Amino acid sequence: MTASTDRVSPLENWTARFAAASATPVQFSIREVAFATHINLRVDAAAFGAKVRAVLGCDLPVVANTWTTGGECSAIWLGPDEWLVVAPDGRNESFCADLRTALSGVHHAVTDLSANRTMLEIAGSDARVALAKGCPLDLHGSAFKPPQSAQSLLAKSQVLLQCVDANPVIRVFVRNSFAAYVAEWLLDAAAELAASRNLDTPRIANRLA
Amino acid sequence: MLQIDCPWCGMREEMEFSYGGQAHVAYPKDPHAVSDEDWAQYLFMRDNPKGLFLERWVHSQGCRRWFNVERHTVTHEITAVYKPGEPPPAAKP
Amino acid sequence: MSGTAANIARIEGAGKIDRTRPLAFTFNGRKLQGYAGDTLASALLANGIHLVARSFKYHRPRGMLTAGNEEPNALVQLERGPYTEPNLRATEIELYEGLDASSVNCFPNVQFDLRAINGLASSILVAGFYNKTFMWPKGFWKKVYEPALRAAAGLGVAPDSPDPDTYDRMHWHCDVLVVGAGPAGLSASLQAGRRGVRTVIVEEAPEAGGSLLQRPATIDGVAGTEWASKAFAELDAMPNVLFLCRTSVFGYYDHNYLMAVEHRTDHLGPGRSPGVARKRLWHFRAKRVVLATGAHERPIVFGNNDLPGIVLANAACTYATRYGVSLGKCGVAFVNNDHGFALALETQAVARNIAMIIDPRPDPDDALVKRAAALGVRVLCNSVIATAHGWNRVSSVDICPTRGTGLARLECDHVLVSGGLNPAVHLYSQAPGKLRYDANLACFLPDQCIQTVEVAGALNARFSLDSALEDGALAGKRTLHTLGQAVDAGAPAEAKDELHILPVWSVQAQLGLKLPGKHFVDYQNDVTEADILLASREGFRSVEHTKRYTTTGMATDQGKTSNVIGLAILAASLGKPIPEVGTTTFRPPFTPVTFGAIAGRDRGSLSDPVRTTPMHAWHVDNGAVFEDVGQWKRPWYFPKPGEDLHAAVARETKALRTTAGVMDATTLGKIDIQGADAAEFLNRVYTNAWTKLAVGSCRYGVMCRPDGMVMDDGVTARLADDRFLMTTTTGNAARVLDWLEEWLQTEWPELEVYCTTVTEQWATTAVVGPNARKILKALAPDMDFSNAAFPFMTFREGVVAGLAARVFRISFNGELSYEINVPSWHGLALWRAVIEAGKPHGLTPYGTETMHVARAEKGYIIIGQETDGTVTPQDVGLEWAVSKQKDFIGKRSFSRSDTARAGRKQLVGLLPQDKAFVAPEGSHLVASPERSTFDPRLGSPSIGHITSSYYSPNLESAFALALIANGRAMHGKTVYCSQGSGLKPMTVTDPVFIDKEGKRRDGID
Amino acid sequence: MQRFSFANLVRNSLSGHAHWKPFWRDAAPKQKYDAIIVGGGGHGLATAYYLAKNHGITNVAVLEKGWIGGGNTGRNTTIIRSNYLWNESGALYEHSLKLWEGLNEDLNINLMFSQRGVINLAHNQADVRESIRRVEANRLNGIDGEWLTPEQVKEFCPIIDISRTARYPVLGATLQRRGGTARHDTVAWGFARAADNLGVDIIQNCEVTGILREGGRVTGVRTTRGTIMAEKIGVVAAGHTSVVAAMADIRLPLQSHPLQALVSEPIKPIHPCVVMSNAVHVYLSQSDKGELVIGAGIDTFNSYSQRGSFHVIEHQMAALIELFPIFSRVRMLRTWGGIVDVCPDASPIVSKTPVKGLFLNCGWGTGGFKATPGSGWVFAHTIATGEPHPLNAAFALDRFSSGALIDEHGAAAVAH
Repeated sequence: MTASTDRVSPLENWTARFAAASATPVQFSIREVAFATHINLRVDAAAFGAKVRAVLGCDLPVVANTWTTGGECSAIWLGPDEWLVVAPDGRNESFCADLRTALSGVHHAVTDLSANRTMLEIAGSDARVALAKGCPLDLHGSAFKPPQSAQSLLAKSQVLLQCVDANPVIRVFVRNSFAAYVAEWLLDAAAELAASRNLDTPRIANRLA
Repeated sequence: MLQIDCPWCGMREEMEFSYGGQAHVAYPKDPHAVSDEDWAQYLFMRDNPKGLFLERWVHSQGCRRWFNVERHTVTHEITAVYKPGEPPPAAKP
Repeated sequence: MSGTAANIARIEGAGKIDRTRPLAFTFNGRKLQGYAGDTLASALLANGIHLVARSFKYHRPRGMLTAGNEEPNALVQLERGPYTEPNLRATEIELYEGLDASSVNCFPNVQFDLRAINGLASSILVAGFYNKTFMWPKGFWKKVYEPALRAAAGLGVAPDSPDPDTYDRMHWHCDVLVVGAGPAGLSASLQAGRRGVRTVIVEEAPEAGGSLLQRPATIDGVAGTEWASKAFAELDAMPNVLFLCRTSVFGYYDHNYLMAVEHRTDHLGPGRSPGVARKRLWHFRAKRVVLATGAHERPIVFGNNDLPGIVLANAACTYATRYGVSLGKCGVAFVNNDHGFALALETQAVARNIAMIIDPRPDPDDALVKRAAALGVRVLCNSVIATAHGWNRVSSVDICPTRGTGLARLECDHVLVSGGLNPAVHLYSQAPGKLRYDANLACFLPDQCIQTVEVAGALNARFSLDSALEDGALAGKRTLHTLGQAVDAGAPAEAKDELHILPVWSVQAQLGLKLPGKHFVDYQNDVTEADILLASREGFRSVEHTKRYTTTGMATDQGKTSNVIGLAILAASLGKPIPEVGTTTFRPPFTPVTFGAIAGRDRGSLSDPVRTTPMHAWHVDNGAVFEDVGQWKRPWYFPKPGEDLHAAVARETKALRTTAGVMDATTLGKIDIQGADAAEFLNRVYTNAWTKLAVGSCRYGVMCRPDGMVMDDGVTARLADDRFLMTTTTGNAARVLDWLEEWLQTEWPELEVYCTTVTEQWATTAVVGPNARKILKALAPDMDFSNAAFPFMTFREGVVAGLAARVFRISFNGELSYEINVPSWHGLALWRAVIEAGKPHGLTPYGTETMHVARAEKGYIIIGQETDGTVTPQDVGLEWAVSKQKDFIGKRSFSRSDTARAGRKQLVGLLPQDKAFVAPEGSHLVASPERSTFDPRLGSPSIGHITSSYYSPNLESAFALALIANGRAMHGKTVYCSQGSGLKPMTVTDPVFIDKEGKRRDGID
Repeated sequence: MQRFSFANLVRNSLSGHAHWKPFWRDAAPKQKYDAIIVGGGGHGLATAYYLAKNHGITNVAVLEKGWIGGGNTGRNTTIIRSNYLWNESGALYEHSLKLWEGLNEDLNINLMFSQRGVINLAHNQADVRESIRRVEANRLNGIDGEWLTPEQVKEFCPIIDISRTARYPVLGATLQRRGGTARHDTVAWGFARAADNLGVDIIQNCEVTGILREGGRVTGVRTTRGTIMAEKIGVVAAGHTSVVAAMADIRLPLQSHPLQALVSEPIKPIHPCVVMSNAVHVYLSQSDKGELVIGAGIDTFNSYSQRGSFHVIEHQMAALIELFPIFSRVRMLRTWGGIVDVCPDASPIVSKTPVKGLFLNCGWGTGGFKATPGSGWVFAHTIATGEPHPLNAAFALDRFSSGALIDEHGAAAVAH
């Protein structure tokens, strides 16, 4: 007996709603980026960052709440000895194995979390305002821009935000079981902003840009 | 809502943190060597000052690190933030 | 009736309303007309309507006292049906087409209110009267008195259906937050905005300007209103500035966190802005705050000072200059300060209806007296208004000299009053800032604050325009300076403005006479001067006591016009200066905020996340009934058509023991624990030993809190020498991870251990029952499932249904059981494959209820059900899992006298003598029928309670688990379930009901 | 004591109420008392009253740092019930509830004690189990209690949303019909008036700054109004108890937290009872004035400031609107905060201390108001006799060493 090897992402059924909400992408767009490789890495970067770099082709950022990119990977700071390595789909097993080998004998933890979370990418002039409706971070363009990232709350869900473009393009990492809640929440926020376009949305979005 | 300066992540809103009560409550070196009364001191008895208080917080929605805070329990002013293992700020006059 | 003709009180050419845009509205069923730019209050007054409300206790006729947020009287019920909203102030409602309002708290109508009969009993209904009566006969309180009191309670009515509107929330960070866009606030904002710092300006009114909108002024050679609109335009164009109008800052919290509510669509009318959130709650985190909240004028207490037509001078001026409304043909003003005097003259300049200014001072400002003469207003110094007369509106006042005697009656149809100014210190006080009393100005002013806040304008006692503008600019500069901007902070504040006030709080007290009429301090709550004096007489001499005894300041206006007067009257009665009596503390909200706005978007499906597993869609499609476990939705049972819970669970349980069952176990917490010291770490957090566990094997573990009570349990597998996978209960997943991190980071930083949550990385499908091996074999032909190759409490990695999987042979039900873990994106596919593979083998999906039954048959505990934070591992029969050798968290607590005592409540099994009797979980047990009810001497007869209780088709009997005192010594004895009306005998047994030898878990090879 | 009655009210109205006497004398401290009560809240005043009434000890001073009833007595949601889980708690709170039922007559003042019924909602299976466990425990402790189905909940309180699709569906509730509310301030004033009438000195604006000891026993207190001697001192200072106890070098298992509550604007009566929901942290009643009285949660951190954080209120409101959708357009009028002293087991301490003559009554956490008369009753006994009353014997300080805690947190709502 074999199962379908097609993977199902947490927001598989949301594509149409995302497309509808992204009708005017200059204002707002939203999509799920599913199945990327996510590896949680715990290690002393000051001592062993070079070993990691040798595997990933990417430095581990040592500045809190930032991310770096290199080779196929991005590495997002999660804590003083913790990073999320994001790479293209399918690289999880090899990177995990290579990291473990490279770090053998060193206190470390490599954990494949590729199926633990999904990622929503939102963009457009309303994106920051939409997040500001439920996220207590300072999301102003001068305060949250590449290469910044932050772990925080979005409404009642823990999230990891990564600002990948100042324009902005912001990635929202969310655990599978919270994904539908966060998606619903973001669509609701964006719809309100769209409905308020003649009232105040552009003015407020402009003040957060 | 307090604003707390996580020693790793910087200024964040209180809603990202969880409270951990009094700081520097040491686990007895040998719990089985202390009396029931002293064990109760470790388990339950806590300072509860009206004024400066050394307390623990964890940045539970952020970097998940524990740290210590010196905070005034009337004004809520935070006068120091420091990492575990670091000494508390000298007693203020 | 034409609108214009109906606006009998409009002053030709005056006001800033838009006369080209008439608006129809309804008040108490009457169709009326106003104009764009009106408030409901100004439109009513324009139509000659002064009587708009009734007071709370005596139902006295009331009209507008003010023109702003401090209004105590003019409360209305706005709109009808789901859009209705109680207790709104007519002075704050912007008029819109079709507005429909009515008076609250009157019957049958506001002109003739039957409850005004309360006024006749007013000599009895004094402050605190209800504490002194309604006690006899005793039974009457519940049946007669309280229902009668409640029948009279309340003002407006709540809607009777859910709110059709939506609400929004916004978090906003800024360098400078300026509250109030009057002259001082604008002036401060221009400083900040032009410097490029991130600035927010919040203004309650629909437009900027504050007092400039209602008082004639010239700034920089242009009219005040023009200056304000230019300032607004300049600020609003700056990308670093957010200018919010129709927004009230209502709370000033720690670390410069301020809350504001923006009224976004109220002025458009209900239902006219689909999709737009009606209100938005702003959460501001500001580096610096400038408060320029202005000042409220306050009344003077004299006889019948609550009659409609008696208004504050500032309000009269506002109605005339801003709305072009005249309050009558013949007005008198009663003022005790230059500010009020000037307002009366400004009103006269527009409305031409002020006959006389009555002033208790001997020497009002010369220039003002001359202006009065020029405007044709008589000035009567050394005089006061003693009493007003009238029915539903003031018709005359008695005037008397401040010294000597003699009353003169003066006909009039409205009265302007100014008793001085109360700077709006509310937000400052909330910060919390200390206040000080300024005897010269007769008001409380900001003094010291622990937060970084500046005050400016009238709040800072800069009452005149020039001085407010200067003060605002200085506050702006000081703020910029503290932000590190290269700005000269300016000279320290100079002397404050003068009001030349002669404090007159109460005319009666001032004259030392008893005057006729009622003398109101708090209008809405009908608190009179006599009430405050009574409170003082009865010993309520702290200001807080007086407030609580009389209810002064506790109405919906929150005492904006009454607090200081009440305080002054109390102080006078005690013969103390005002500062010695103190002031009450102001608390949020500054202005009432709807619950809906506070709840914001946390409504319906967004009120709390609903967490689901990758297999959820299948469960829904297959008719699962769900239960809430924390935020998770878990299948509770899978009923077939016609089945209830009982029938479905009987079927599912039977299948699990005779063929096979399948359950979604994804929600269990999973923590990946890595590092050289991982085994040592587990030794410390679990009660049993972990060092010798072989790689590839699993072990059940219990963890305790330091006080020795069970906290969580689960199976942990050793993935490698230095790597474990811990499982936790669903509800405790986050808590256990936090717990591990806490000990690692704060107590044992020397341990080389890292913990990572992998709960949602894996989807878990449990295949359970005698046929489980057959199903697994079908799914994973390459794996060896024999007992020898894959024994109980081990795990194997392999390919299951073509998917890479990790299979655990563990059991929470006593049957042969495999838990298949695959990456969650394969969870649904695997689940479907398992269902397919199980079809020939009677595989039955089951939910949490069947899981509960099956584990209870085996005496396995559930954390939170058999345990409640007061239970040790020994209490629930887990001493086998408690190490005698090593130390672990909680071990020390076991030797305390109560924890070590014999006879604690212990886990037992129970079999009812009536096999059909399923005792409700939570039922209590008693030892004998003779001692089954409460005895005052002996106390409760309970010896324990039932923690779990089910019907078991396998036992063909109901059964239960219970915690009872000294339970392990009671096996074989009969106890009685005390349930509802009867006592049901039950036999105490071992808690393991099925397969005590544990043979079933190996299945048939 | 001037009697309060309708007849007397009418009689006094004829003289414009000119002849009412103060509820209590504004006493100046004497040099020495038989007993000193530190803390002029409801519990302290009740203690003084029962010391005088039950034990004949009338040479008593109540020392209050501010104004009486100004702490948690005047800052709670006025809920009264006795449906606690454990026998020890049930007995103590039920004793208190019985006292409430006769307190108007006893104190000759109308406390507006309104037995409108208290329902505690159950939102999931674990809640249901715990609710039944509690109701049955209550019944066997002689305390009234009922289990209501969702439909019965709706009948008892028609404005609750009981639809199964609600985020927090109502699966049933416990009901204690004898529970209800009372007018909080009047409770302090009523006890003060009655205690004063028996000779107790109520001394306001008198802050205790030190506890005098000699040879392991108390001899008096230092205050902002001078030194006052007494060989028995009862500390009933709620959130400030740790601070006072520290003056006698006693460390307590207490943490002080801000607890908030709020009222709405008055609306016409619509809500007939008291509704509590532990799972979503909401409790709601409607006062005789028409205000909805709503309890919010505590801030997690230690604080002595009588103000809380707004996100706590936001959380409450969201839950409240889910349960009572029709209140969305009603407006929050006033919020306030108290300082609650929370014990690790959520039960109070009414106890002797290692210092002879020094007694403690604290740790009532978020639930002290309902206990006011019962707490005063047993504490007066403890002070008068030097030994606990049977009802408070289990609430001694030594339970933290023995492990015999009385855990009233309710079972942790977790499951597999």
